[in-house]
Amino acid sequence: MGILSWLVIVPFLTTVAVIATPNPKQIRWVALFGTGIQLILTAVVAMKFWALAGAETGEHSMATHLCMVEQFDWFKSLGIQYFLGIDGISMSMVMLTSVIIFTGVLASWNVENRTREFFALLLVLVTGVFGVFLSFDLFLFFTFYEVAVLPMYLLIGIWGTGPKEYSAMKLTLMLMAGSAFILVGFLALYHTAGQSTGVYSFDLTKMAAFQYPTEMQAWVFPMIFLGFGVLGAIYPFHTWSPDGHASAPTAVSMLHAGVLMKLGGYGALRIAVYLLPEGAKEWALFFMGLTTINILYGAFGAIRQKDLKYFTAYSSVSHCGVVLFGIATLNMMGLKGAVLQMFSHGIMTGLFFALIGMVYGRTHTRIIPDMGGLAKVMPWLAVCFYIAGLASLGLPGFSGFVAESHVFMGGFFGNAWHSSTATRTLTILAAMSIVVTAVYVLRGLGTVFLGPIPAYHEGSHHDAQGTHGTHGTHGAHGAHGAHGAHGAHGAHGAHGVNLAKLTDATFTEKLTTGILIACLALVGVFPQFMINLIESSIYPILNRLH
Amino acid sequence: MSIIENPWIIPALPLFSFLIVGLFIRPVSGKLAGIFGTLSIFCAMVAAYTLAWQYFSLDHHGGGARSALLPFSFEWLRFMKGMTVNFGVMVDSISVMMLTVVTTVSFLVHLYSTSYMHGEDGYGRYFTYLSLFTFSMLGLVVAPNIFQMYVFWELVGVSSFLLIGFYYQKPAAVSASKKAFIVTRFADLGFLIGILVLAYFGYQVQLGGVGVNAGQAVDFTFLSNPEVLTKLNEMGVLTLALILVYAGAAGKSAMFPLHIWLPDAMEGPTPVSALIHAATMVVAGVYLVARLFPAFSAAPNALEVVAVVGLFTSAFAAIIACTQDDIKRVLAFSTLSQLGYMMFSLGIATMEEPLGYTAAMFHLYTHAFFKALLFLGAGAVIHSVHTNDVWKMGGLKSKMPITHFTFLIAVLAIAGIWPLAGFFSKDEILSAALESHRYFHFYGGLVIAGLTAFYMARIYFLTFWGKARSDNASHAHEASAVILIPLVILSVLSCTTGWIPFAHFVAIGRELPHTGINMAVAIPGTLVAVIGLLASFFLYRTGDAKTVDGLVSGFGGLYRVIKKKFYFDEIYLFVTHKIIFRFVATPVAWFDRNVVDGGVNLSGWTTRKAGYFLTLMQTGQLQTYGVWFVLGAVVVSTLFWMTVN
Amino acid sequence: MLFHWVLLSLALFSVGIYGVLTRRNAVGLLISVELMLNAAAINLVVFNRYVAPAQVDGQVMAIFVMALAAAEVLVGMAILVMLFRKRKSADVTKMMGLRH
Amino acid sequence: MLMLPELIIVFTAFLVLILDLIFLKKKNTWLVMIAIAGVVAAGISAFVLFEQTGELLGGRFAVDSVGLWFKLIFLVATGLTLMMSVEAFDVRAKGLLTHQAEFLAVLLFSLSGMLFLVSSRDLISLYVSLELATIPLFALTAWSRTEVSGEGAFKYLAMGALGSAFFLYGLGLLFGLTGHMSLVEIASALQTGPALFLAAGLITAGVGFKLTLVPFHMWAPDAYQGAPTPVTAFLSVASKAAGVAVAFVIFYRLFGEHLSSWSGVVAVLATVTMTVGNLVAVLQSNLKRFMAYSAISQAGYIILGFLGNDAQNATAMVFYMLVYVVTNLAAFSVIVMHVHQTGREEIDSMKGLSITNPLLALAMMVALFGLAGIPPLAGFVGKFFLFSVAAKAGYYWLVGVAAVNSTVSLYYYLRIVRQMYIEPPVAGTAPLRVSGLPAVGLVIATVGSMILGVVPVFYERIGADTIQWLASLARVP
Amino acid sequence: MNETLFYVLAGLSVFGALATVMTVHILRSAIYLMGVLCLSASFYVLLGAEFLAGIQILVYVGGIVVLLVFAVMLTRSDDLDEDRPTWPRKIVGAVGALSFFSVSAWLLSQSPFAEEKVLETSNVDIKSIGRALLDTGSNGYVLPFEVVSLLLLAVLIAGIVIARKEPQ
Repeated sequence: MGILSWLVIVPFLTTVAVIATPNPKQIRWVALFGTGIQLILTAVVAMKFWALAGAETGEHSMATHLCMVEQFDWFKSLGIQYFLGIDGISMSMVMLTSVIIFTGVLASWNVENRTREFFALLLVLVTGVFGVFLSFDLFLFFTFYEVAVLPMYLLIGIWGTGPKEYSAMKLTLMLMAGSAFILVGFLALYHTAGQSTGVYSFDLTKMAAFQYPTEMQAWVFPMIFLGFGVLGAIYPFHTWSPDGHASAPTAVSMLHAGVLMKLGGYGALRIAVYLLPEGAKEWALFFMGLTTINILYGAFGAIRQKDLKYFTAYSSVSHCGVVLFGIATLNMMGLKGAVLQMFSHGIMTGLFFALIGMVYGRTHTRIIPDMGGLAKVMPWLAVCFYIAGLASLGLPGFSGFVAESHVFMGGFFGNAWHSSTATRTLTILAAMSIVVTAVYVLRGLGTVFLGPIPAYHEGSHHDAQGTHGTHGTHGAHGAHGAHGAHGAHGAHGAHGVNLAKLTDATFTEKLTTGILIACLALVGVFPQFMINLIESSIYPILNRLH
Repeated sequence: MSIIENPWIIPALPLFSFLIVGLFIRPVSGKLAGIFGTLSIFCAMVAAYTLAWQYFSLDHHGGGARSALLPFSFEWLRFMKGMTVNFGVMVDSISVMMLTVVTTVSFLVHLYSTSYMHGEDGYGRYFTYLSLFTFSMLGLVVAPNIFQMYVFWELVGVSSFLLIGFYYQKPAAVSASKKAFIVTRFADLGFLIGILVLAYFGYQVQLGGVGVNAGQAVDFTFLSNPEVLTKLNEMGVLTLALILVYAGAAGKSAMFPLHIWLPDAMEGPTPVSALIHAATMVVAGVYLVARLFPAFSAAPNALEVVAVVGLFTSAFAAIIACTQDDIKRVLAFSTLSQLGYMMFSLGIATMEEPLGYTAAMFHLYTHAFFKALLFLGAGAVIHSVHTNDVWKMGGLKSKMPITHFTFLIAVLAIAGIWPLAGFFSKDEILSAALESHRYFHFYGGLVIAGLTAFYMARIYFLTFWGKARSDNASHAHEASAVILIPLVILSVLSCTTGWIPFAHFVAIGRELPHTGINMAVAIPGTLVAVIGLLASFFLYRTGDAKTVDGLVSGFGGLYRVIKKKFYFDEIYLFVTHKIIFRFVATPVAWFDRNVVDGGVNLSGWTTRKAGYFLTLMQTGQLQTYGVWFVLGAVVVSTLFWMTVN
Repeated sequence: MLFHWVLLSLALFSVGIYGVLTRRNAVGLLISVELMLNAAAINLVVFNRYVAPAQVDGQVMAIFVMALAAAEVLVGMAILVMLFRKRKSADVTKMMGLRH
Repeated sequence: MLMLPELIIVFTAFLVLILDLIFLKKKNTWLVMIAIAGVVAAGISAFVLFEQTGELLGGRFAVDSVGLWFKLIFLVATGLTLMMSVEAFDVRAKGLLTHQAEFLAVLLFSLSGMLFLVSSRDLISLYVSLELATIPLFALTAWSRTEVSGEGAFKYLAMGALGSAFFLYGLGLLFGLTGHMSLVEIASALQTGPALFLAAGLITAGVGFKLTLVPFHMWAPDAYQGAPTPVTAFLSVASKAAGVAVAFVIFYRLFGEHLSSWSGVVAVLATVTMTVGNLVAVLQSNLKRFMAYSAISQAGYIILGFLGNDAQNATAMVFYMLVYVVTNLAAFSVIVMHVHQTGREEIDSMKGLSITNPLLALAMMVALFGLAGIPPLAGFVGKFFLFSVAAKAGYYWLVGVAAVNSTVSLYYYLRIVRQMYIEPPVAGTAPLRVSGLPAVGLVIATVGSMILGVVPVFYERIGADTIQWLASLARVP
Repeated sequence: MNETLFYVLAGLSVFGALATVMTVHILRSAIYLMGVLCLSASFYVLLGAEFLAGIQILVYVGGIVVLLVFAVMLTRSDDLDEDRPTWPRKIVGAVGALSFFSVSAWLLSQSPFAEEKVLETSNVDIKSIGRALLDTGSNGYVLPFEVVSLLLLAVLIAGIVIARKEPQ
């Protein structure tokens, strides 16, 4: 059993351990222990990978190949294998996932309701995510992909807030519909290569050695890209994201926006672009346009949101648009930027959702206008929130800037197959998002944390008691999103919680946010490490494009 | 350790201070934070002066620019092969000049703040921010490439944002900080696109084999290379790129029409206004244009934009400054006006007539000191009378004598009275205009100089002369020694810096003939300044509002328009809230929830409806089932037959 | 001639179909089913006679069909009797307890 | 020896009847035990037969590898159904069934019909065995002797008779076209022509009735809903598997070379079947009726195997059948417990099951996800192979339709999951009792539905057997 | 001779069948069915299957129809005296039956059946049928024979269980 298998097995074993733990109080410790091990394991793999492939970068680096491959037959007659491997792109994603799940467990420290199921599902989800990032057999990939997506339904449905069933169902169905397209694409890849060469195999590396007919690529590429795009929140298939995130509990939002949405970008890059370069060339401009809409649309959409989670969800739509935009540029900088942005957005949005959870746990509201001046009472959270916000608007020093500058550079440099006027125009349009992002981030955070704390009316206390127990009503407001149905709340005081008396972060919360911020800053300040990691693994993709 | 070989130490000190203070000291003790921050910036200042000494002692073969050194550089970001961003410290005359200015003002402001901010909530936080700002500003100044410039550009922007919004519980401060950040961010978009353009075409130029040895496509050395510039011009992109970059500069230096954030930025603590919004950060735009001056000079149209916008802003701001009552706002508009001055000075310079360049840098240098002095002085006053409104002051001359004296020096300096610093630098700008035969700019500059003298004197008289016009003003008292020391130091600097033979240190292009004071300029310059001062003296000496009422009503509507700053804030508010928010953001949000999401829900609805329709076919009638069965069999048989035939 | 025989069985079969599709009485429905099965049996015997006259396969199958028809009717009757006890009606168009 | 499984089953049926006569009063689970023992014994004997295939009765009864897989499927289905049926005869059950011995015997007779069916090598045996497999089910459907039960049974019977008549007519035409009753001889003598297509159409109708293909499916919801729940379970798996077996034998043996040219029709049937089943299932509120529509849509997936006559097609189909049987029965095990203990059949009566019976809810969820085709459960793997077969035939649009349909199906399976997991239980709901045999059945089914997809040996073995089977077909002149 | 007889009998039986499915009275319907079955027996005779004809009379007429009459008696209720389907149902039924008939007839008419091999004298007799039914060799159908017996047993058991009166 190779070390990569352990990366998949450890979360699964943790799931089993969580289920077997007799005392519900200990479950979170078990989960933390398991994810801690996973974190260490990731570090070991990273070092091993670095030792194997980090020595030199560029086209001839070892990292252009898969490392630490584990490969054996599964369904032999169909060419289905258990095939794990890792390259720079996978490595960065694995690192992201380990960090997010570890902090996710920390952020779920206070889950009291059905703890066992919660952590078990969370860990099943993560098992799937690790599996996806490490699989190089499409069948295995797809298996893990759906394992990663489905637990979301219950996680949102049981522990969510607001119209949780609706959101959970919408999210699940949209993602599954996306994976339906992916499935068709995979089978087309498998059979086209098989019928032509006589060797049927789901092995990604074998498929990559095959030149698919151009007309076949032309219809398969958009299917796979869009299929993954749904998970990457591509316009107009992004609407699961706001509702889903708004309804989900903290750790789930973190994992979902932080890691799961990355599966979309990862798949689009690793499979759609890698295997179908001609299709990519044919469709890239179209998808660049679509993702430009994503970027701006998400940003403008976020301006008008009243619920912090909707706010972040729309911002995620915008940022994930950057990922797909980067992929659609089809050049080194764009692709690298896309991977960087996946990492960066993963950490950043994880931080965002963790913080929202922390604030919500105190104020019992997520409605932005209901809050104000919280920096006074929870300075730590405010600072973290602002760091997340600044990272989100692409402030240098945080990873988002590195990623976005790559993507915009990539977009502006364009590629050999598309009109440079078009790509440049789209890039400039997309770059406009940095202003809009600044607008919504500062407006949103400003309202919540700065200014005076709204007056606390004793009167509103009583009428809020009723809704206090079931937090359902807050989310219901979220569902209305932009309509501004918050008249009732608009005035003052968040549901009878005296904002002036709230407390700052606890130790676990500080730890959670601290880890995430450290990641953001490390990559932002020393991007070269990540870049070396990723760059070599982009070459195989680029080589197939040329 | 030779500083010139390790100049990174200068920005590293405040960074160190930022991290240490921010992470460890601030939570423990605010006071210690102040002391630590001040000390570290003091060290940085010492290092900066050492560097200046060492740099300017290097051999200089006379004429034009001194050679730039790059003693420290490392690869920070590799976009791709042949497209790398290095971080480093570039040592040349203007960066050294800026280093000294920034560290000096920053140190003095730190010192000043230890007393000024005493007892404020978030004392430690304040010094954390200050350190961050200083670090960012120093990083900006030493940037050897446009990308590093952009990185630190954003960082100073965010420090500025943090400091303006320091009093975060004050809604006005919050919205001012937001406004400052967003407006400059908007300008930075242009900057960013400009960088993209330069990077892309620079890369193409390098692929074409030109300027391969001049560094990376984003390096300033590359962008100063004449061959490269010619090539870029041939591609027809240089002007466009530079105008885009200038947009960024204009945002940071608050050029019209992006000036609106600066007056509002005065909501921050006054020392911050002195440091960021007067002496250092706002001149970053000027600095950027100066940095790229070789490129600009290759694109005369872009330079012309700089010149025109600069002059217009200068005049525009000066006119508004005459009507404002908030002392800090007047200073802010005055800053605007002076920045415009520097900009147009750069704009009228060329490689052949480079006096404007030197003059702009000179004015930047001197302005930093006397404007910081003005702000700090104003701060001392405000600290004492707890108001910004000049009409609520008055009679402070006797109560705050040292403050009064230093403030007077600063007013005279900015008005351009010999032998104070402002006189020399302003004189140089005007003579540059004259020598370049830019008479419009010359006369414009003269008028602005007069206006400057007028409004500066106006606030001076209203603040210090006449009788106290409020309770606080009558109980005002002199500030503490820690506050006064920086004032005194700055007033000394305001007096002396004019005498520096600036062209010896900072120059570009053709060697300048050593010129003394150009009497053709000095005389009219001094004349308008005196006229301005006198006019002010007659109008505001008593601080009696009635004296000016007549004048004000004489101007009537025009006065109101000016006082309202030409309604620019309102226009912006209209555009952002009423147009962008209402007609873009709201519809987008609506569209998303109703059309796009509606589409998703529609598909669900359709599914259910189709299901419902199909359910109806399951009538429960056995014989209906039978009919389906029989027809099904018939159809399937037919289909079998049809597919084969 | 063979085709005519086939047409005959087909006609009887189709009439049976008509009966199944229209009779309201459940017993009538079973009767129609018997018609259909009988038609199919005729078909078998016809083919036996015309296609494979040397064998008895078709006839044997016809015999089995009779036995199966009997079994079907038996079960049908049992169910009907049980059902009739519950609802006092053997009208298939009134069997509407299960639908949609 | 070759007929051992069948003989054991028939013997067991008689044994149960006789024992019932002897120990008239003491009916208890041991009667079921005997039946199960018989099924297990038959299973073992069938398993042993894998090594020795051959013919009996002059080729009228043949044992081959693929047939044995079908037999195993029937045996597994029956065994699991028997285990869960205990619940319905428990005196505490709501909707108590009586006459356990007769029930078991009739069920076993039906099973023996299915087993004979697979080994039949002539039209007569095939038809008679099919009827033996089907007619007892009409009776079993009416076993609870309630009004709905009777109504369901009668509709089932009427449609069954119609289907049987059509099937018979189709077989008659085959006989007429060739003059032979033996499948092998028919296969070699059969020539294409319009009558052949008519025969194929009529046979499709007859088989479609068993398989619940649209539009021959309409009896299914009513019969499923009316039948006693264990019988519903049996109908949804064993009866369907019998349909697959018949279709498999006829289409692969007789129409093998036509299958690829008829793939268009199969594609249409599959599309219509899965779509109708899924869309209607969305709106159901009765658990059993819901499972009926779910089963209908599953049939749509299963017949994707008829898009061609490759070994892969057959393998995918047989494998999916196996997977479907265990998965569906896992779901039904829980449903049977629920229905017979609470007496309620509505979907929302499962509210809060995850609180009251976490393990049952988990098993149910696994089963439902398996049916929806969620990896890594066997249901996914099976479906994936079927989709792959469709893709291989070039029907990418069909794969798309099928995959989207899976998404729709996920929607309604999640509705149940939602009731179990998200909705809180009604206050005072007592947990379900989990007694021995049903629990064993549930565990077997659930574990089966998980490992079948992960452990490749089943698929590979079926694959090897199918290849061998198809090769043996080709060898016959 | 035979052909004429065939057409007469065929016409009669189709007519009888129509009467069976269309008559209003269910008992009459059973009687008509008996007629049709008897006519079928005559067809068997025409086809040289006398034994089968005998079985037909015995099993079908003697057994099944009687069973059906029983069923009619047992399920006699007032509302069933008149069995009048609604017009839409009749039309739909007719469409179904006719479309089946026409499509099938057309397809069959297009199809050349295996060559007709009518033997003058049928060598099929009772013995050979009996042998076929019980032969265990390749020409025998002992297996379906046994299967049918199982089926009848199962049906009997089940019928008794279902149809018997419930203990009150």
